Amino acid sequence: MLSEPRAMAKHIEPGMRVALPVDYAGVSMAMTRPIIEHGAGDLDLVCVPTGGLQVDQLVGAGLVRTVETSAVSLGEAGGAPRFNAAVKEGAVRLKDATCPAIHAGLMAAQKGSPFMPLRGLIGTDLLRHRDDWRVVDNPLADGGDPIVLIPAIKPDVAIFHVPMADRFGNVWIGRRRELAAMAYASRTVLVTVERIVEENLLADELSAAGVLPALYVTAVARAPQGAWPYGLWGEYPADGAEIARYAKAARTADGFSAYMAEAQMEPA
Amino acid sequence: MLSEPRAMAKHIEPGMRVALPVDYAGVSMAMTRPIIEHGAGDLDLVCVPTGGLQVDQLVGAGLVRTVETSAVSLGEAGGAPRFNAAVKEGAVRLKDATCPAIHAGLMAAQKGSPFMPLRGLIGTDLLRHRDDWRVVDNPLADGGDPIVLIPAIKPDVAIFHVPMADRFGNVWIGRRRELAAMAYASRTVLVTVERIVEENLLADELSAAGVLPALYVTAVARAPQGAWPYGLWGEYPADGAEIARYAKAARTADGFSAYMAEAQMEPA
Amino acid sequence: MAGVLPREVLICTIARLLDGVRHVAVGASSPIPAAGAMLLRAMKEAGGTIGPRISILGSVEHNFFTNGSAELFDCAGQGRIDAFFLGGGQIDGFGNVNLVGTGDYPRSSVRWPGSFGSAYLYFVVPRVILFREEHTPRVLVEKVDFISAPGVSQDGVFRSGGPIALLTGKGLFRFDKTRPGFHLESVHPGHDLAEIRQATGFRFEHDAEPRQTALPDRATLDLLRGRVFDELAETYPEFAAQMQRDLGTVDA
Amino acid sequence: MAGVLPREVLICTIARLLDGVRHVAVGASSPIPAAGAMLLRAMKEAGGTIGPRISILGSVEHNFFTNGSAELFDCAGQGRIDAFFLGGGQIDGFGNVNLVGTGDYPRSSVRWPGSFGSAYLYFVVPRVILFREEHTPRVLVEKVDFISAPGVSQDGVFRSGGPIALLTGKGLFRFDKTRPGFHLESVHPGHDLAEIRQATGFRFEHDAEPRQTALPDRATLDLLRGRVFDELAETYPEFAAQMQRDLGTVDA
Repeated sequence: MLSEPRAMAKHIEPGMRVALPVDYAGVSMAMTRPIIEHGAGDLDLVCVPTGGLQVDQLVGAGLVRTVETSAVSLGEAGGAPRFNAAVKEGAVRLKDATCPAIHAGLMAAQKGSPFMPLRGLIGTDLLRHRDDWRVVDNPLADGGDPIVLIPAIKPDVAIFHVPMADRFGNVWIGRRRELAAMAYASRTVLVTVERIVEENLLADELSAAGVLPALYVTAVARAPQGAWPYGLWGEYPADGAEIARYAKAARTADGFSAYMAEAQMEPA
Repeated sequence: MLSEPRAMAKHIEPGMRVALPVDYAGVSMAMTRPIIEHGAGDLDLVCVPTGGLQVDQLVGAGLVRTVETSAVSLGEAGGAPRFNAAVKEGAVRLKDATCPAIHAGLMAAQKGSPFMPLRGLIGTDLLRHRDDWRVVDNPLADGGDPIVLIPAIKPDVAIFHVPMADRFGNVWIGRRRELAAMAYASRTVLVTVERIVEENLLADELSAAGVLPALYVTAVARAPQGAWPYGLWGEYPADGAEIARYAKAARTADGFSAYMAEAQMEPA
Repeated sequence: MAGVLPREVLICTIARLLDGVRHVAVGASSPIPAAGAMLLRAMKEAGGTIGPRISILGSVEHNFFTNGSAELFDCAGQGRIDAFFLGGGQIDGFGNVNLVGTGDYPRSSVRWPGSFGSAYLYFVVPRVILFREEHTPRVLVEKVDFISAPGVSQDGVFRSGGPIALLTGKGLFRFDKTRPGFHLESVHPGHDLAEIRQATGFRFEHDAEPRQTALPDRATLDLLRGRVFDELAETYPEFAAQMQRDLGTVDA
Repeated sequence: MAGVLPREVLICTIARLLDGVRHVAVGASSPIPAAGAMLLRAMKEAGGTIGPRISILGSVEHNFFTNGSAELFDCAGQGRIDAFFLGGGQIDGFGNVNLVGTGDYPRSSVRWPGSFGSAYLYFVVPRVILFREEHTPRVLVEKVDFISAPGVSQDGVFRSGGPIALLTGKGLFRFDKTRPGFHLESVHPGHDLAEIRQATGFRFEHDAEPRQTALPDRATLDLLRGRVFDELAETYPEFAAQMQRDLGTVDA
C-alpha cells in the first residue's frame, strides 16, 4: 500500500472522474506535477466543494474536460487564471454547483443511494444549467413542495494530503471529514502524507476518531510539505507569497508553462 | 451548561420523541432512573439503531408510547423482558425498522431534508407496516426502479454517555459518530460523561477530531461509570453478570419493580 | 470422521463458502462465522496470498470502522462488503428471513429482537450466508410469519445481493434464486437425508443420495486449532474455551 | 462625525443588523462582517447577557465544526444558523445575487469564483445580509446576468431564509420581500441620496430625505477599538493592522 507520488499518478486514466478537496482541507499539491507528467487527460474534476491552485494547474496543463465545482479561486491571490481563461475560451465544460450539492452527491454515493434531496436551488441559474439535477414534488408532502434531487457522485479517484498515515494504510484525516466522504464515494483513493507513523492509528480511541480506515485507501505516499504552497491544518500555514507568484505568472499560458517547468517543487 | 442527571431529566416532557444509542455506543444508564423519577410519559423512543437495557427499563416503568427500533435485546442475556411483555400486551406501539433506515431518518434531519432514499426494504413486512415510509419510482431512472423514502427523524431529545466533555460543553464522542448524528438531528441534547476536562477539546486537532461541538449540546453532567452495567468504549467493559441479573429479575413486573427500587445505582 | 467436532465442520464449510471474498462482515455474537472467516484468512496467508478483511461488529479488535454504526451499511451500499451472515428465528423455503417474531404482528406471541440491518444488507451484500445451528421445523418453516428480509425480489427491484446458502447443524443447502428455493448440497457427518427431511419445514431439492459435507484435511485442522482458535479467543474467549474443552473429549 | 472611520460605521451597522441572533456564520475573508459579529458579542457581554456564537469559516480559532466542510450547510439546514453574509459580483433590485460571472454563461466574459454555498444558504438562513463595500452601477445592477441565488421564491417553494438588508459603502437598504425590492434606510456620513441614486443600477424606495446611518456612541467605539480589534487581529491580522493605521489618521 505504501507507494510514491509518481507511481500513484499511474492510477489515473484518461476520462476518469477525479475528486479534489477544498484548499484548506488538505490538497495534495505533491501529486500535481506527477499527474501532469503522467499525462492522462479528459479528466472530469469534482471539487469538494471548491477548487484552487491544483485545479488551475491541471486545467492549465490541458488535462481537464469538465469541472464540477461550487467555486474556483486562488483566495487572497485572486481569480484562478488558467481556469478563467479556459472558461472564456470554452475549453472546459462547467458543471457549476453549490457546496451542499457536491456534498449531497458524494453522500448519495456513500450511502449507495441513487440520489439525495437538497433544499434551496429552485429559481437559480445553476439548476437551469444542470440537466443531471431533477426537480420533483416532495412525495411525502400533501402536494407541491418542489425539491431538487442530486444524483450520486461516484469519482473514479480521490486525491488528498493529510498529516499522517500508519504502516497499515490507515490515514489520519482529523476533523476534515469531507476527505472521508470523498474516499467513501470513490473507487480509488490516493493519499500523500507528511509522515508515516509506526503505531496502528486505529489502536487508540483518541487517534482512531480521526482515521479514514485502510479499507478505503488504495495507496499512500510520503510527501513532506505535500500541500505546499497551500497550508496543512495543524501543520503549516499557506505560503501566500508563492500562491501570489503563481497567480501572476499564470496570467498567460507562457507564464504558466514557465512556472510549471521550474525545477523547484518544494518550499524554499 | 454543566448540570447533573436529575436536573437534566427535567428537559423531558410528556409525549416527546427521545433518541437513545445502541448498547455499545455509550448508553447513559445514569439518566435512566432520573428519567423514571421525573416521570414524563407517553415517550416515543427512537433507538439508534437498536435498544436494550435502558429501553426495557423505560418501557417497564410505563413511560413509553412507541418504540421505533431495528431491534431490542439484552444481548447475551437474552430478550428484553419488559419490552417483550409490553409487545405481547400491545402496551407499546411498534415502529419496526432496519438499522440503515433509522440512520437515514436522522441523516435527513441532519441535512434539513424532508427524506432520504434507501435501497432494500421492498418486499419486507417492515415496509408493509410503516405508513410513514413511501415507495416511489426513482425519478432519476428511466422508469420503474422503486425505492423507499424515509422521512426525517427529528427527536426532541437525544441522551447518551461518553468519556469526557470540556468546560465549554464540547463533548468527546470519538469514533461513535452516530452520537453526533443523533445530536445534529435533535433539538435538545443531554450528555453524561465520565469526567470533565480542563482543556478545550477543540484546541487540539487530535482531540478535536472526535468532538461533538458545544453548539449541539444542551447540558452535560458528570456521571462516573455512567454507562454501567453497559460498558463504555475505551473505558470499561460491560458487567454481564449484572445485565443477566436484571434479565432474570425483570421476567415479571414485580421482579422488575423490585430491581428498580434497589438503592444501588452504581457498580458494586 | 472421528476427531473432527461438528462445529469444526461448520467452520470449515463457512471458510469454503467465503472463498474469494475480499471483505466479510460478521455479527457481534457470531463466533462460528467469525472462525470461518479467520480460517479462510489463515489458509490464504499460509498459501502466500492475501486473505479477506474481516470486520467483526461490536468488537474493538476487529473494528475497522470510524464513522459510527451507520458505516457498515454505507460500506455495504458502496459494494465494499462481499459477504455477511444472517440467522433468523424463522427461515423459509424461499429464503425469506424472520427476525421479528411469531404470530400476529405487531402483538407477536414470541418476539425476537428485531430485523437489525437485514432488510438492507440482504439486498446489497452479494454473498449472504444463512446460518443457524438449530435445524428444526420450528426454524426452517414453510412460510415465515414476518418477512424481515425477502429471499428474492421482483424484477426491477434493485438487488445486488442475497442468499447463496443455508448452513445448519445438519447440512448445507445452496440457494437457487431462479426457482427460487434450496437444494441440499451435503449432509454433515452423523446425519442423513431422512432426518433432514423430517427436520425441515419447507420443500427442498436434493440428489437421490446427497453427499457428505467435506471434512477438513489435516493442514486445515491444524490451522484451525492453532492460529484461528488463538485469534478467536481474543474476541470470543468463552466460545474458544468451549471449543478447547470439546476438543479434549474427541480423538483429535 | 469626525473621528469615526467609514468602516467603523459599517461594523457598527452590522452589529445592529445582527441584534438578537444566537449563531452567525462569517466567510473566511470577511473581516468587516466578522468585526460586526464580534462587536455585538462584546456589547452583549458588556451588558451582562450572552452574545452570539460566531463561526468563521476557514479559521482555526473560530472553527466550531468537526464534520468537514459539509457541516456549515447541515447546521444551516437544521436551523442552527441565524445569520450569514453574502457578497456578489452583481446584486440586483430583486435581491438576486450573481457570484458566477458576466456575459453569456457558461463562456462568461468575466468569471468570478462561483456560487459557493449561496444557492442553499440564501434559502435557509433567516437573516442574510448582503454586504458589498463597492457601491457602483457595475455591482448594483437592474438584473443580474446569472442567478446564483434568488432574492425571493415563488409560493410553495420551501424557504425559511433570505435577504433582510443590503449594506454598501454608501448606505443601508432594507429588503422587502413582499414587493420585492429594496428601501434605502439610511445614508452613511459623507454620502447623499443623489450620489446613491447615481451609483445604484436598480430602482429602490426611499424617504424624501433619508436619514443618516446611526453612528456608534463612545462606549461602543471603545469596545470596538479595544476588545474587538484585539479579537479581530487573531483571525484577520492584516485587516486589524490597517484599521489601526487608519485610526491614526483621524481624530479618534
